[in-house]
Amino acid sequence: MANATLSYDVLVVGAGIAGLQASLDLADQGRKVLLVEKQPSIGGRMINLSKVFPTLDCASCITTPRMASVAHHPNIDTRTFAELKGLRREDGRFRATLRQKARFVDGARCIGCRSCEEACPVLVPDEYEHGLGARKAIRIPFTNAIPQLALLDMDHCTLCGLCARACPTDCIDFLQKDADTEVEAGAVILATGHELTRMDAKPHYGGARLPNVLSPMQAERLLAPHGAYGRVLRPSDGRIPDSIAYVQCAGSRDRSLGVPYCSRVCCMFAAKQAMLLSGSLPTADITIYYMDIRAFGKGYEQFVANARAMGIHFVKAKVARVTEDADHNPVVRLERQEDRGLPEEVTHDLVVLSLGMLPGADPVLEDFAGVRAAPDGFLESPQAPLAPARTSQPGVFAAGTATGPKDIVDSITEAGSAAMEAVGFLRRLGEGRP
Amino acid sequence: MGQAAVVDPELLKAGQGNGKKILILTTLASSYPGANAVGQARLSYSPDTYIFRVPDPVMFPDDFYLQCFDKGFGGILVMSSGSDCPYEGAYQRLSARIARVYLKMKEKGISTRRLKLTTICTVCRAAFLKEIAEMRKAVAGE
Amino acid sequence: MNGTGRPGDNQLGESTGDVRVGVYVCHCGGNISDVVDVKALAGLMAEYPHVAVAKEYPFMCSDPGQEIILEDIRANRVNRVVVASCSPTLHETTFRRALQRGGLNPYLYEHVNIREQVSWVHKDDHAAATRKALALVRAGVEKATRLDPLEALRVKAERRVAVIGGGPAGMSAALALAGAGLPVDLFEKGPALGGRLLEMGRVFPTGEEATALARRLAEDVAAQGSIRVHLGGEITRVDGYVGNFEVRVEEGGSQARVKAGALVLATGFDHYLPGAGEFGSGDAARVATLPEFQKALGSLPAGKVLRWRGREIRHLAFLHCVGSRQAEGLNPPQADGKVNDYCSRVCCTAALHAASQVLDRFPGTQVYDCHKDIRTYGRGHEAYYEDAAKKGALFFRYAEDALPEYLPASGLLPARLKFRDVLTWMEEVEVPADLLVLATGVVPRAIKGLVESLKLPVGADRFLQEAHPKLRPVEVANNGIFLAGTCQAPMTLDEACAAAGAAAAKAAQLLSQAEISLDPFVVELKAERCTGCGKCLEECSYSGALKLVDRPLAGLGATPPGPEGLSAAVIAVNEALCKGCGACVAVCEPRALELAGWHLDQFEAMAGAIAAS
Amino acid sequence: MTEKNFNAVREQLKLAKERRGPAPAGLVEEVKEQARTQKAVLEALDKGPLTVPELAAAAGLSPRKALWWVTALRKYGRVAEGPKRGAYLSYAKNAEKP
Repeated sequence: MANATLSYDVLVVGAGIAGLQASLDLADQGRKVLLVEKQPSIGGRMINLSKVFPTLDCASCITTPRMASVAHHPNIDTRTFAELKGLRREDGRFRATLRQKARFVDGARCIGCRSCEEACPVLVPDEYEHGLGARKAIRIPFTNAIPQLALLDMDHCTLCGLCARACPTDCIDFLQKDADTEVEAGAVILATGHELTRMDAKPHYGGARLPNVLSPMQAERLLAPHGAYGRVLRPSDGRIPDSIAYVQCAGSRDRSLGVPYCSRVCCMFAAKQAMLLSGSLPTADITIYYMDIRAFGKGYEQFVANARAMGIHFVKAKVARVTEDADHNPVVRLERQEDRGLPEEVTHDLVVLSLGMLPGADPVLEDFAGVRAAPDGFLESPQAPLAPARTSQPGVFAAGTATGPKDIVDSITEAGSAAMEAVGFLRRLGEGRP
Repeated sequence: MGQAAVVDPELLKAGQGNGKKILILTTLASSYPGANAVGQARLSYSPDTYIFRVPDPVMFPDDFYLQCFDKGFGGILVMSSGSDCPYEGAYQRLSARIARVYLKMKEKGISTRRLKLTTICTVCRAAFLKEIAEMRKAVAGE
Repeated sequence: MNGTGRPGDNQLGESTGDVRVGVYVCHCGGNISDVVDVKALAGLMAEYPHVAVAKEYPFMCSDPGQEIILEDIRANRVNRVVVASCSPTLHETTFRRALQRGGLNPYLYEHVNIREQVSWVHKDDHAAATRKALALVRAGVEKATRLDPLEALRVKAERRVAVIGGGPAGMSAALALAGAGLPVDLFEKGPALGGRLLEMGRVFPTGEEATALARRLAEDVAAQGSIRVHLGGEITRVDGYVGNFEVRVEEGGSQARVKAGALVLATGFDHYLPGAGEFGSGDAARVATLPEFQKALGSLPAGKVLRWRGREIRHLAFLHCVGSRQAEGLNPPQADGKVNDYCSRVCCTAALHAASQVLDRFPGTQVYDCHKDIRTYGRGHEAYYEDAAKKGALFFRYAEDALPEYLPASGLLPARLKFRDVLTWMEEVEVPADLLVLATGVVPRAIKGLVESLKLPVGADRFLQEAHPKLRPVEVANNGIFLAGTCQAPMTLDEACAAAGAAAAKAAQLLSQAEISLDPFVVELKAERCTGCGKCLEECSYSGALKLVDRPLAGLGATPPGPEGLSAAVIAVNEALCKGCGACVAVCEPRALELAGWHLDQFEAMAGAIAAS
Repeated sequence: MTEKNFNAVREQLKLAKERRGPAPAGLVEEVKEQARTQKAVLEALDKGPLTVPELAAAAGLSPRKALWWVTALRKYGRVAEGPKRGAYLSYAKNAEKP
């Protein structure tokens, strides 16, 4: 190889809250970290939330400072819009192939001014708003994205050139190509996160088919301080909803979906969203249909008690299906468990399906020497009771939802533990006894 | 990109326009980035507003506010970090201090509407604009 | 404009020498210059007092832009720099580094935001935007002329960590720290390492023997030469502050003192002990707590029916939420007058794990489970619930508005648990219980001495209070003290071990260098101005950051003579404990206290410049 | 100020078109359709603020589409939220951008 391969102490894959925290916990100990994120911004799912339970801190308020610390840390190199394409072990170190996806923008020259975005004539449903809002074909991914660099979605570009003409720094490069690079590292932390179960995983719940049946992330964007609509409206016609229902376990605790486990966060985010909804729509009726309320974290029980006290209805019921009437009002067919369980139908303005968590799709794991997934699909942690961050491969550690559903605080804690495992591994490596 | 702005030098030397100046005290952790978010969203507010950033406005003594009124500021908005303030007890101390400043303002016959303590987070764009609009009204009413 | 002219203030040309400010206005490629007349701005600033040069440039942050500043430092003897451009959150560090490269102290820099807070928000009125930018840049120059060079604070730190508590979390933390190369003192008040692991039976989700895990951890600890284990000692006091703690421990009749740069608290939990008669407790043959049952379960020989204290248990009932999720007005209050309104997190899974083991090994025993909610949230936990249900356990959900009632055995009737069952439409049921197992919750271990000597924050639930429940779960407000495991909240074993790792990570970061580097933006004292009035002490939230000390009088001009004329009280600042909020600055009339980098006279001058613009 | 090299942009676009081949299927039609819809929406709002159902009727869109359009136009400063009317918000056109 003519090119010298960049070398790091630790490669952290995934820049959600777990990856950010693990990187900081390593870098603050003087370790050199390469943080790789496949999305165009760091921040993961947390930066996309409205507020967090149980503190009701605004999610972007408390995530952006942490993102900024990572971005400015002298010991952390960050690559966004980059994917891990391969990882192998050689002479006791890990070698990774990274694919830098083309942004079609020169990152060194872009000043984040959005002139290109203003000029672009193509509107595309905005993935950051989960389809509720719109973006341009070239855009800064979202207001507090880090880095503040534009990126062009070539699939929606007509090559009209208006963006290039508007750019004050001539930074748009329509000819940019994906580029692979090799890096090496002594240890690896996988913070590859999670996906949600598909909206149509339970077709009888109407997800992805009925316009007023939303995913939890769409509901977050309804509630976020500068979300798609800037307020809570229902997507079918922009009406301010008066009756909103949550269907719990709509993607968890269900063997038929291959998700027999509990997704851990849905009870709490439903209670949180319900509280926020009742704050912005004081007269609205809000109901949570649930099997068990799992408010097990610190301060969570009291949080749910507050939600009940605010008048949120918690109804223990089995939801059979969700249909809609002629005005697109979702109709929930259910059996209450606290009453004589006769089937009944309740009409709401808006229904949120509390989807479950699935392992974050990461194709690399398939050819990833020695790192196994458990039968639930998440990374196996064979030494779980005492060393939960260890995977089946020495030197590769896991943090956050890579090893199963987890809330933010548990992800942060585990990230610290993964960082310490990596530090210990590096020292043993240095002493020649990995 | 538009034309580079050229402003008549007389307009610059003419001092302020019609409005009295509003001083806005913001925190490094919350309200200063909050003010930036307003700009990032290309929203707009009155230009007679001057933003200072400090670790926490709890550092300003009572006199600081009174002197600013003496110097000619029409209003002062104190945008604190509130409950997510990184400093223990700072918000309580600050609000106690502002309460004392109110008493002194009353003694001096300065309308207490010209000073307001509020909390602004890093993405409170609407609240930021609302506070400025309200303070503008308060200042104009003088 | 020349400051407020208080005697002794940072008068220009006095302590700062010949002040020569360089002002640089950025166009931001049109983002600023389309709205603000940058040429006029630079032109007017060039005439402003103390400004040596004022320039405008399309991209100040670019390499050629920074080079302009470096050239002016070299050739034009610029010694203060003001850049008017985007938000300081984007490029303040960029320009501070440029100053450093040019040989200037990086803190002799002031950043003026004329993009996010001027051109982007006032684009419809170019004159007003330019006027505002001018006023802000003038204010920036006023501040810059009053800046002092700053150096990062350094506190010498003991490169050693004291871990208090020798259970799984304490041992894990000690191992992680030793793994990172830090020497550790591990304190366990019991006779052996292991803590609660020594009495846990089998652990979920792997089903391993808890004592075997404890042994493995203890062996790993023993194999680490850098961990000193203190067994059976009583910690009598802990003093000090970040970098410099001292743990006093009484070991075998003698006092030992151990120095440490950081503390990891792994003081663990206690099981909730039911009150006398609470759900039949006290009837030892018929009512057991879940921890008692778990501990004994492993050693009970398998058979058709479970035998407990000589009796056949055909009907075994578990009751959840004993000592947890208590409701005011329903449950009798605890010793401190409050109820335990929190969820203990681990008991649902532990109960179902036990139920599933019973159903496996004693197929003739009927298991009943009486709960409010089943909270088998963790990885593999739900499987115990499914397994118990599949093997025939019957589940009841008691109504939350009344406590289940324990009915003792009488005549031919066995003991029973009576409640209204939500799942059968609020019917009143009586569940037979030859043995009733109370799934008791978790309460924090009492550590009053530590809490008092270290002034540790304690939450309403009596657990130690983390700095932020979401983002900083293993830190407390006190610098240098970290929380590992169940002293902070109820946790499973793997969660406690993860928290231990996270706490170790924080301690290791703190002690990664011989000196702890602290932000320079703390309170600085001009001792000659201090009158010893002590008002600042009342204003300070950080215990020990400020204190009154005796100083010899000579040379303290502002201090009134003491009665004996020998010494007077003055304030001393402990920079390691100061967080730099500035609350004390506001009440210090003689201005003896100032926040480094954020002096009041700077702000007064800035306000003056803006008012005069 | 950087001197714009429009020729360089043109040259790049030509090469990019050669490299990519024709624009993704339907994209050009879609963009044209978007331009028409945007015009229809803005023209409908010329007569004064409208709620989403009113706008949908005036511009010949489904209410769902109409909401998506006001959301998009609001984000890019062409439309602003107006007063509430019943259970709906109204939306008004912003003054034309310079």
